[in-house]
Amino acid sequence: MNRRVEIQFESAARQEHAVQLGMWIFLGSELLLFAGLFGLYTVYRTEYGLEFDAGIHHNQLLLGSTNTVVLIVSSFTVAWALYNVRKDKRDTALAMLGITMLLGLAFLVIKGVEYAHHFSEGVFPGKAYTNLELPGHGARMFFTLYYLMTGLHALHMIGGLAVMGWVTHRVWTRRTNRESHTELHLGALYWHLVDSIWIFLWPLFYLTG
Amino acid sequence: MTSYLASGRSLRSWLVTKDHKRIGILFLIATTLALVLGGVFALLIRIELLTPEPSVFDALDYNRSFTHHGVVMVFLFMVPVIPTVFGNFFLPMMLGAPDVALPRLNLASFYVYCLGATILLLSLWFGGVDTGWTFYAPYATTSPTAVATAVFGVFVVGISSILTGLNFIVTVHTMRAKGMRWFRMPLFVWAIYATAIIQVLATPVLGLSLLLVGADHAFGMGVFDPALGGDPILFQHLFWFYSHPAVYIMILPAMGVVSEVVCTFSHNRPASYRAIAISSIGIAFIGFLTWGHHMFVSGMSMLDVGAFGILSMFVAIFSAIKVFTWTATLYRGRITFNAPMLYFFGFMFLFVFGGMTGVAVATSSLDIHWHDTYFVVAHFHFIMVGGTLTMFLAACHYWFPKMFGRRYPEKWALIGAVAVILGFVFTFTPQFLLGNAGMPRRYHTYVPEYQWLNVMSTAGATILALGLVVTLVYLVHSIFRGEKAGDNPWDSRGYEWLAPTPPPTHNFHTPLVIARGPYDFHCPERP
Amino acid sequence: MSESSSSSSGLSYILALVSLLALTGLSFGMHFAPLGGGVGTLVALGIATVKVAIVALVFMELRFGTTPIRVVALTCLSFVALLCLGLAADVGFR
Amino acid sequence: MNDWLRRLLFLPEQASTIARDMDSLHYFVIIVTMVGATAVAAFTLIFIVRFAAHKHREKSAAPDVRHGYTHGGIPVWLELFVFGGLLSLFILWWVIGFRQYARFVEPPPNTLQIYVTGKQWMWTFAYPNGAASNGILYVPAGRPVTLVMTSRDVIHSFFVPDFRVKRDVVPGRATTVWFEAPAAGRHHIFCTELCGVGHSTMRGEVVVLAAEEYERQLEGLERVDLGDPRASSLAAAGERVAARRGCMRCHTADGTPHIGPTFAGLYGATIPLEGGQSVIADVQYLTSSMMDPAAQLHRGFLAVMPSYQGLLSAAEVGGLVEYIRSLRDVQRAEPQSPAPQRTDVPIVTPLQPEERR
Repeated sequence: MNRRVEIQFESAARQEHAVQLGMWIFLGSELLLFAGLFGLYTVYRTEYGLEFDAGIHHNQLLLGSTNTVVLIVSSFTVAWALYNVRKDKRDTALAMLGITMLLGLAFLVIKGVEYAHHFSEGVFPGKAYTNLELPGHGARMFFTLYYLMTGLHALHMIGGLAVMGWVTHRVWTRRTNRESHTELHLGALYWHLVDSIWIFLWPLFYLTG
Repeated sequence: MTSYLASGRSLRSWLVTKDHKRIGILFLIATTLALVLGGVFALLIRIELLTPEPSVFDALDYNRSFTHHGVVMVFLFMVPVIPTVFGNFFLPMMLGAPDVALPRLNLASFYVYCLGATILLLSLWFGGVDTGWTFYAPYATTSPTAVATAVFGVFVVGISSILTGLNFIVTVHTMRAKGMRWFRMPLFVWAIYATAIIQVLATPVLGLSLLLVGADHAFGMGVFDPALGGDPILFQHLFWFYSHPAVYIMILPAMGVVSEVVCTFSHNRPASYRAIAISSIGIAFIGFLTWGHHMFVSGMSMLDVGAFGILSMFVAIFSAIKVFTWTATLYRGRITFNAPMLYFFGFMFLFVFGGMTGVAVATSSLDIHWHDTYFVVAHFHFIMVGGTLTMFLAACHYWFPKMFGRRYPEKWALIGAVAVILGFVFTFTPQFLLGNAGMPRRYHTYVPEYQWLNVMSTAGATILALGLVVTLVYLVHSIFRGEKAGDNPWDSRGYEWLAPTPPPTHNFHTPLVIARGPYDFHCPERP
Repeated sequence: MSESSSSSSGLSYILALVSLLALTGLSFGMHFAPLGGGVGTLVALGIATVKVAIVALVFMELRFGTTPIRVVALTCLSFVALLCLGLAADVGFR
Repeated sequence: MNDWLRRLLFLPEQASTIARDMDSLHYFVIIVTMVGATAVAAFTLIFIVRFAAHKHREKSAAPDVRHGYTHGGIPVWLELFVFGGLLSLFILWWVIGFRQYARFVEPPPNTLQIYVTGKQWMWTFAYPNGAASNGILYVPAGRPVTLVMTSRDVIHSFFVPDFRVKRDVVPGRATTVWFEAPAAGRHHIFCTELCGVGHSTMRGEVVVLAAEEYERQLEGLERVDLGDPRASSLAAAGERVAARRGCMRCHTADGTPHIGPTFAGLYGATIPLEGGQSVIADVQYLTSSMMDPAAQLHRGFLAVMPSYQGLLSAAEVGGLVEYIRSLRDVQRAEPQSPAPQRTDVPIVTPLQPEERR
């Protein structure tokens, strides 16, 4: 599968397995990074149920749902790109990677619009929170967690976009090809993880009020 | 073939090396520096505590000293030291592999560690930290010191820890030599493997909670600030979700070294290989279920107190299994007594006493009196620091011939070991009694009746420091001037001793084919 | 790992996309259904779990993953659950 | 025996009713662990000496060829005995320890309540009769006392070694600790949770006095400064606090339904919560409802009350709680009646953070 087998491995299959396993472990620890925030969300929601409900209703369901669709489609396109690289269809793969990155950017833009809207209402995280419509600790905590979780997720999106850009460049220059596409595979795994986390953030912040 | 030490002598060849052995040596230098630094902070604390009233420092400097002592020792020395030094150096060799699975990541881990350590130490420049290594909110979020810098440093060091753990798990899964079944792996490998699991699962949670404290401190996020609706107890939950398993990150690799040392020098199979191997994994998982025993007096729910109390008892059983197995391994062995064995004896003493006092503090009602007193300080220094430090030193001596191709002076080593172990016991036994008497930890000044125990403790710390200095001096000297060592001076059956001394870059001239267990002393050295 | 056995077929990707979008629509629709707060939350999280399972099994090819990879995935998920439950247990029974 | 062991282990005097019990478990655990640990260390040492390599050669003990130099494993009965015994011992400790813990932590009914505030770096105490003291806590001998504790800033921990009691003092929450000191005496109070540069100076003293002397002492103390020097008790002072802080704009004292739950008959009642559970309106519930009203919301009432976190001193909180407690026997006009569901609630703007500090 790979052109080059590093000296420490006895076979290409072993190397491929090692790299994949390493990536999955990395994804696992990324997931546990979010786990702490999910834990905090669980606790504060138990504590401030009503105010969390109000906060969820305050968020713009339509924008959040659009973002969900955007990310799901982008997950598909990146998987489709990998599928096409394996089939040696470079042009389709490049197109799919391009769409993936555009969708990723669109996600961030929509997120930015939402943030801007929140800022205009005085909905800031922590002690900067000045919204009078939803006073109280619970609402403040809801939006603090909202900013922390979506913010950390957005940082991961930016990271994912950088990886995608690099992979696209490699596909473009034919260094990532049918025989050797580990980096595309790993990048795609990362992208799917970021998508998966959003799939959970969506009901938690937009849907279940 | 030239040895890894001789293959390229330029500084650059060391700094960009992908050889696991050289990375291990780089980590040895870095973590030893951390040990020295943390030790200096420890001595400063002990000097201040000679008198009940303020003497050398004011309260803020004292608080900075014990915070930096804790942070440096925990995050820069004890958590990384054995995995990154001896794990890096010997794990691939014990598996019969030419290197770790992901050598570039391995080097990256070293530089991430250095970066994190630098940021952490920069916090000293920006005014230090005075929150204790536990960074409890809301004090940590309101402290006027450089909390945000320090927690960011710890976060970066945590990334290094995750990368190392990830690398080791992958290595164990994919790099075993032909014939190396799971139950033929050396026990040190099992221990490092179990450690790596904890590192990967727990460190991200610590990283996140520290980042949140940093964000609370820097931007007033208020996640743990009751004035903004946060719950400070939640920080303790998140913190101990990592930091209790982190205790096992520190002690499991030490237990791995114990297994190697005790089998090699008693020339005996472990009394039960499977018991030691499986209990390592058991500790790794049960260790995650006991974090609440750090919070018995914090106002946690009664349900959690009960549950965490009994789970803590179970984790002690796994450690007990190991202790009994090691003792039984000595039985009818053919024991060579030398510095590593002396350290082994010191370990057993410290670990068993420390462990037993651990069961005592896990008893919910007794913990009420002991919590946050010097009893707890003495307990975790005995078990965690004593265990890790003695086994770090044992490993330095045991593997010294393989790492540097030379011998250390046995007489000096025994003197150093006696000083370290006695010094340790003299430092911390009085602290158990101080805790019983009720002296709280992190106290800059104290009531006069505690003074003479504190003076004894400081005297012990001086002996300990002298022992460590002696050890450092003769070991460094031996690296350059020691007597030449053969390939297997201890007559061990460990696979790492099959490599030439010192090992060449890719460890073995011909790929290993394993046909015997790592402790089969009835078999010839080369099967 | 050979190509033919270890990667999803084109059809499975498309089916996955369609079912993900359908589940998203369902979840969106359930938002307006008159369910109690608790039930609605459970349903939404249940649907999210199914969606993530589809992403993992098809897009991330966990179906073809080796045993260690599956163990890694399961362990990490159960630790997320452990952390959330541990925290909730304290607050719920305080 | 008790006293000898206590001195050997450097334990402080046993000045509370629970100290002796805790110490007995302490001796049991420590003696067993020390014997066990010594035994393991001794065995290790004996084996190292007995099976030294040079002795081996002298006795020319032929190694067991089948197993190398091994002993063929530990007999199963020994393993079962050791680990079964150890596990039962640990579980025994856990059972005793947990039962003791529950007893030490849950206050008995009808204790004397004293309100404690921890702040950097001082303890303050407010007594039911309206007296107050800093640093020195006066308690009567032979009577159980519950301390209701909260913090103004960071986490502190209230520790009296002689009583064997300790509890964290957490901002935004009320924690309790109880003890009964049988005899008069003076005892150290330490703070055991790092709280800043003054941590080690945040000490105090418990002064246990005979009952009549206690009363006399309290008379001599300053009154709690709740803005009313004439208040005859903490409850009376609390009534004024309730008026001054605007509590009575939404709550009533005579059982009449209003925007918030009435104070009449509230103390000790079972409160149905929004979301289905219920809670007993004890000190903890009342305190946390002042600090964080929405967290456990009385069913049928709107979440309109602002937080008083950081606005009320501990003495004021104590006063309010005592006031509500003094109304426990007043009948409610219409028990459990829902509040008027109005949307034009005359509220009560949330306070800005600067004001809170």
